[in-house]
Amino acid sequence: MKKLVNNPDVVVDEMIDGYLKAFPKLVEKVEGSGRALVAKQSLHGNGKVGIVIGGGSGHEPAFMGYIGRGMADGVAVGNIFASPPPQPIVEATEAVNQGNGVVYIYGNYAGDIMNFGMASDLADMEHDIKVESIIVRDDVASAPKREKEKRRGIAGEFFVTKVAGAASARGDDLSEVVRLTNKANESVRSMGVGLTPCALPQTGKPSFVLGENEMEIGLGHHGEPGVEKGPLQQADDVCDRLIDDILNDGDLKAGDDVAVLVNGLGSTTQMELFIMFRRVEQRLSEKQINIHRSYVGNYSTSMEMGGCSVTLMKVDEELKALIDAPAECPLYAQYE
Amino acid sequence: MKKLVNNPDVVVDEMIDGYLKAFPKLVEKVEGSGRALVAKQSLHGNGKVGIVIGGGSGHEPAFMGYIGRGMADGVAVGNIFASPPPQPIVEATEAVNQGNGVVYIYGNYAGDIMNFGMASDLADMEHDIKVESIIVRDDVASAPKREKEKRRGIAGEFFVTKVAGAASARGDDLSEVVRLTNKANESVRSMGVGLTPCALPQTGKPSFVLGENEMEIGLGHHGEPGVEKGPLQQADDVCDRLIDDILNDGDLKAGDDVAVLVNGLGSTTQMELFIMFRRVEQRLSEKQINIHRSYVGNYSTSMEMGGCSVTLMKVDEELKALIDAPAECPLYAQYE
Amino acid sequence: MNTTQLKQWLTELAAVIADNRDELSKLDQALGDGDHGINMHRGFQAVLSELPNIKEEDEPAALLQKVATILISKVGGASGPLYGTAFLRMSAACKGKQTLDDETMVVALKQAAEGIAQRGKAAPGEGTLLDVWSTVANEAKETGMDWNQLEASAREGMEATKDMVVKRGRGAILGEQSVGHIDPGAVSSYYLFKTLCNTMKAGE
Amino acid sequence: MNTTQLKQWLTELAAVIADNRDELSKLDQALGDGDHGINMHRGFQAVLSELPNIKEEDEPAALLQKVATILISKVGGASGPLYGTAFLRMSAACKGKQTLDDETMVVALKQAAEGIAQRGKAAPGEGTLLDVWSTVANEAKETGMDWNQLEASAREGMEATKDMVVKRGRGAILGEQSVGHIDPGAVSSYYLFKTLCNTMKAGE
Ligand SMILES: Nc1ncnc2c1ncn2[C@@H]1O[C@H](COP(=O)(O)OP(=O)(O)O)[C@@H](O)[C@H]1O
Ligand SMILES: Nc1ncnc2c1ncn2[C@@H]1O[C@H](COP(=O)(O)OP(=O)(O)O)[C@@H](O)[C@H]1O
Ligand SMILES: [Mg+2]
Ligand SMILES: [Mg+2]
Ligand SMILES: [Mg+2]
Ligand SMILES: [Mg+2]
Repeated sequence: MKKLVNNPDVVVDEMIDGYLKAFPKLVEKVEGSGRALVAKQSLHGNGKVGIVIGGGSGHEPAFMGYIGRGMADGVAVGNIFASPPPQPIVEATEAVNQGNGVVYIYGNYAGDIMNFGMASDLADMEHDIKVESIIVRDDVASAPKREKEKRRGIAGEFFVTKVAGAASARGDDLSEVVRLTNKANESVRSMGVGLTPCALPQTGKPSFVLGENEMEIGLGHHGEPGVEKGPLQQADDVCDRLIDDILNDGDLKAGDDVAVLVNGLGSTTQMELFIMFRRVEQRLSEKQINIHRSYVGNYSTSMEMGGCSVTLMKVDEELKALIDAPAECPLYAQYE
Repeated sequence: MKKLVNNPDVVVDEMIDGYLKAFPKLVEKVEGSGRALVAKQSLHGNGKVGIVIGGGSGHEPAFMGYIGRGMADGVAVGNIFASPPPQPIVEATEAVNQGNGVVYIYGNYAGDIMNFGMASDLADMEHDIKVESIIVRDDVASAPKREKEKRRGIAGEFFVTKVAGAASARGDDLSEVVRLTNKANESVRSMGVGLTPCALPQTGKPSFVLGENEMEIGLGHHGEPGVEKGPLQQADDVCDRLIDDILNDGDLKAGDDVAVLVNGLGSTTQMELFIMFRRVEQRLSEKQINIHRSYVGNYSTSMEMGGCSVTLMKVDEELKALIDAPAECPLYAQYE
Repeated sequence: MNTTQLKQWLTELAAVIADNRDELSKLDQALGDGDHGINMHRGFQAVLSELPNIKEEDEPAALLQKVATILISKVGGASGPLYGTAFLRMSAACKGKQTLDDETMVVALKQAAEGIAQRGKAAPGEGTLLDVWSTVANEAKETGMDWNQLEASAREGMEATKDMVVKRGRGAILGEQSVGHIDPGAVSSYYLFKTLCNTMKAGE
Repeated sequence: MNTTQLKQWLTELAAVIADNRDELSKLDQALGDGDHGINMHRGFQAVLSELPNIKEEDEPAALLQKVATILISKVGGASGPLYGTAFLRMSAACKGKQTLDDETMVVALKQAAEGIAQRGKAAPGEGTLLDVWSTVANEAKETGMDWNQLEASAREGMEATKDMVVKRGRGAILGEQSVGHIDPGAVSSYYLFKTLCNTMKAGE
């Protein structure tokens, strides 16, 4: 493990420091907080529903890169692969609250559930802020359909955040933002493959071990064990495995529209991601499923892990409008 | 080397195929061509000066990701680390030509110079298109100042392209686009460090060899040897080395404004890039050099190489306006 | 048990966690994301640096509450809220007492285990740190505060997780494949009780 | 030399490049970006698959021009335009002849070397493939088309690059450190002449 760091114990703080200095016009730290960041445009008091995201770090550009116009308003940044504690979550909540409620979006991990849960209790009890929580569970590899509530949240959280951010940006009220975000969350499915591990700066140990020519299907975004190890196959075959599992799990049919995200885990090149996307498009067009909009790149990484995930979100007219809405964040921007 | 590919001989074609299918509203292939791509908005016949970029592939999102509104109009995509031949360059030139001239921007490599040179002769002789070429030479590690004409082009090409694209988008004529692009090119300096190699899909061989704990200063963007190997240092020390060499080479002084790019080579995490940026900002603010705008991320990679580069471009009022102009490309977008 | 002993215990616990943090992270790699040692170490080092500010005459409940706050705010992840909740519940059970008698400690342990179960929506037998806490709490309730016995039951609770199918936390995804791995949180909890027993035995 | 011999030569050259592509790439790793074997292989395989379309009665110049076009459009990088230019110049020198006599070949080689020098803005002694082409062209001019002699001079030109400071292409950045490495383009050019000599000697 070779990393460009100073002291492994403070990598997250130094990262945040650099991030804030790189984008002083777009983001700032909540005063007095170390780990709660907000988008400057979210502090205008226009009465919008607040969107707070967060989780462990190590997934950059997620989550801190996704605060800004049309996306989330605030983010709580945890240590690497560790949910943030309640305090920065509450701080972000207070900062973005404009009196019309706040929505939390986070992945389905015990740590996040407990910490965001405690934070929402505190926000309610101590600050009288109404909080609704949406827990992302897009990873179809992580549990069978009948145990959907167990599934982990992975790259699909990008789409869920996009929908929530766009709905709140156009002025939808809390119940409408929640309805749409839940709909996005119900409609999104992902499946990933891991090729090479990442290493925590503090231990320097690889997060998992695979043979020279092995891949692992369904590997978690923090190196948690997946569902199946096997010899590395050609991109199209790997892609077929991912796509098949996603299609078998959902109810996509000819004529449906989807948003697609082919997400790199860190060290997998954009060239490989496009080769994977190419196959996704072939498979979907065979099934006459129409791609409404595509995202290909590192949207939610696991530090320098090698591998990728494929995410499909079924979109109807109202979700299409939200996916297409403009967004301007430090680490991601799109035009309509 | 583990890669998600099918046949190593056709990775570039499959990548292009995936890219075009991912962004059908933004980009298309020049009809009848395999390797010339254009931005759809560039085909509107508004009389703008055409901007054509290109080079070997393996640097994604450069160069193909940078065609679109406010950036380049066309791109010729070479094989991995190999300049494209003249034909796709000419095809892109013809496609984006609107009668007011075309500017080529490419890095200072023998292959690119010869191929773009032949292309510009052909464009002139066979198609009567006036072409001006701007050769990027930002890598201060690659030759001393007195041999500046030998320097390689690396990540700084992003800034040069941004300036050219913004100038041509607002309707500047050929001589003005060339003047501004040259000014950007004269004002931009970069310096990089390599930590881990990449491998060509066809050979599977690492592009260079470094010890477990070694780094290489000034390593080329294709794994070409650098200027100095040594033990891996802390991020701040590495950054100081890069910044010092850049500052010693240029004429930046207190009160100047710069655009900054901390560019990842492929597998270096955004966390590390922000830790590097943090130090860049510290060093510049010590010297009272003001950061006008910052870019931190994978803007020009060397496949999965580990390491990063730092680029500074001195900006006056006219360059600031061009750097700040909006841009909308498939793999990069910014708001004003 | 008084505040001095509590401080002794926490000091020793921080040291044992520090010494074993790589082992804890390694265990977490098999079932989770490989950071349990890092998380616990971060938390208990923060506790350690707070200890000099605690006076002999401060109530044990005050110290326990402080520990809870520190763990919750410094550890994050799953273990932060769980350990934090355990200390919070112990603090509540000890409120108003300068010295903790056996009865108080039995109640404190019981409520800590219940707190963990609630916070984690977990039950004993699901292969988590709760298996240590609930085994110890039950043992205390049944046979009283016999420190040798309690250490043995902590170890037993820890070792039992090896044969369990993990149902909570990151390891839950593994199903049957989680059998054969000791739960990292159970090991850190065992250290917690082992150092507690050491401290108390030394004071006897 | 006629079109049939040209085809024989190019067939053998494509095979030798295919067999040695890893070696060529490896040499390029020391001085450049490690792809010279890949580039040459891509180009000469494309040439190979064109050969069946070339008829015996086609002029050598037509085939040489076709090869030039294929190399320029398939190879890219630095070697594509350089090899392409060499074949283009040879084609020009051979125009109108059904069989190439020694005199024509001497001129063709001279013009090929000049073409490379112009295209690459290079001179002999700068540690590139030009060192092979210019050595061979000079030898041909001085002692005529003696194939054994020409192969020897090609080898000499190639080996001489080992002691040169590279002044052109990616290796130029290395300065003095480039000494000790044979230039990959010089090696592929040596193969070109070696196979040419083989073909011609076989026909004698
Ligand atoms: N829902 C839960 N209930 C009880 N214990 C849990 C639960 N989730 C996780 N744990 C405990 O937490 C430990 C993992 O802690 P840690 O690695 O620090 O956090 P994280 O899982 O967030 O990385 C597990 O070994 C297990 O003992
Ligand atoms: N300017 C030049 N003049 C002559 N020969 C050159 C020049 N630049 C490069 N070469 C030759 O090209 C070879 C490299 O070819 P190749 O690796 O295929 O292209 P690239 O350098 O673009 O990767 C070098 O070994 C050298 O012989
Ligand atoms: Mg964790
Ligand atoms: Mg090359
Ligand atoms: Mg863990
Ligand atoms: Mg090369």
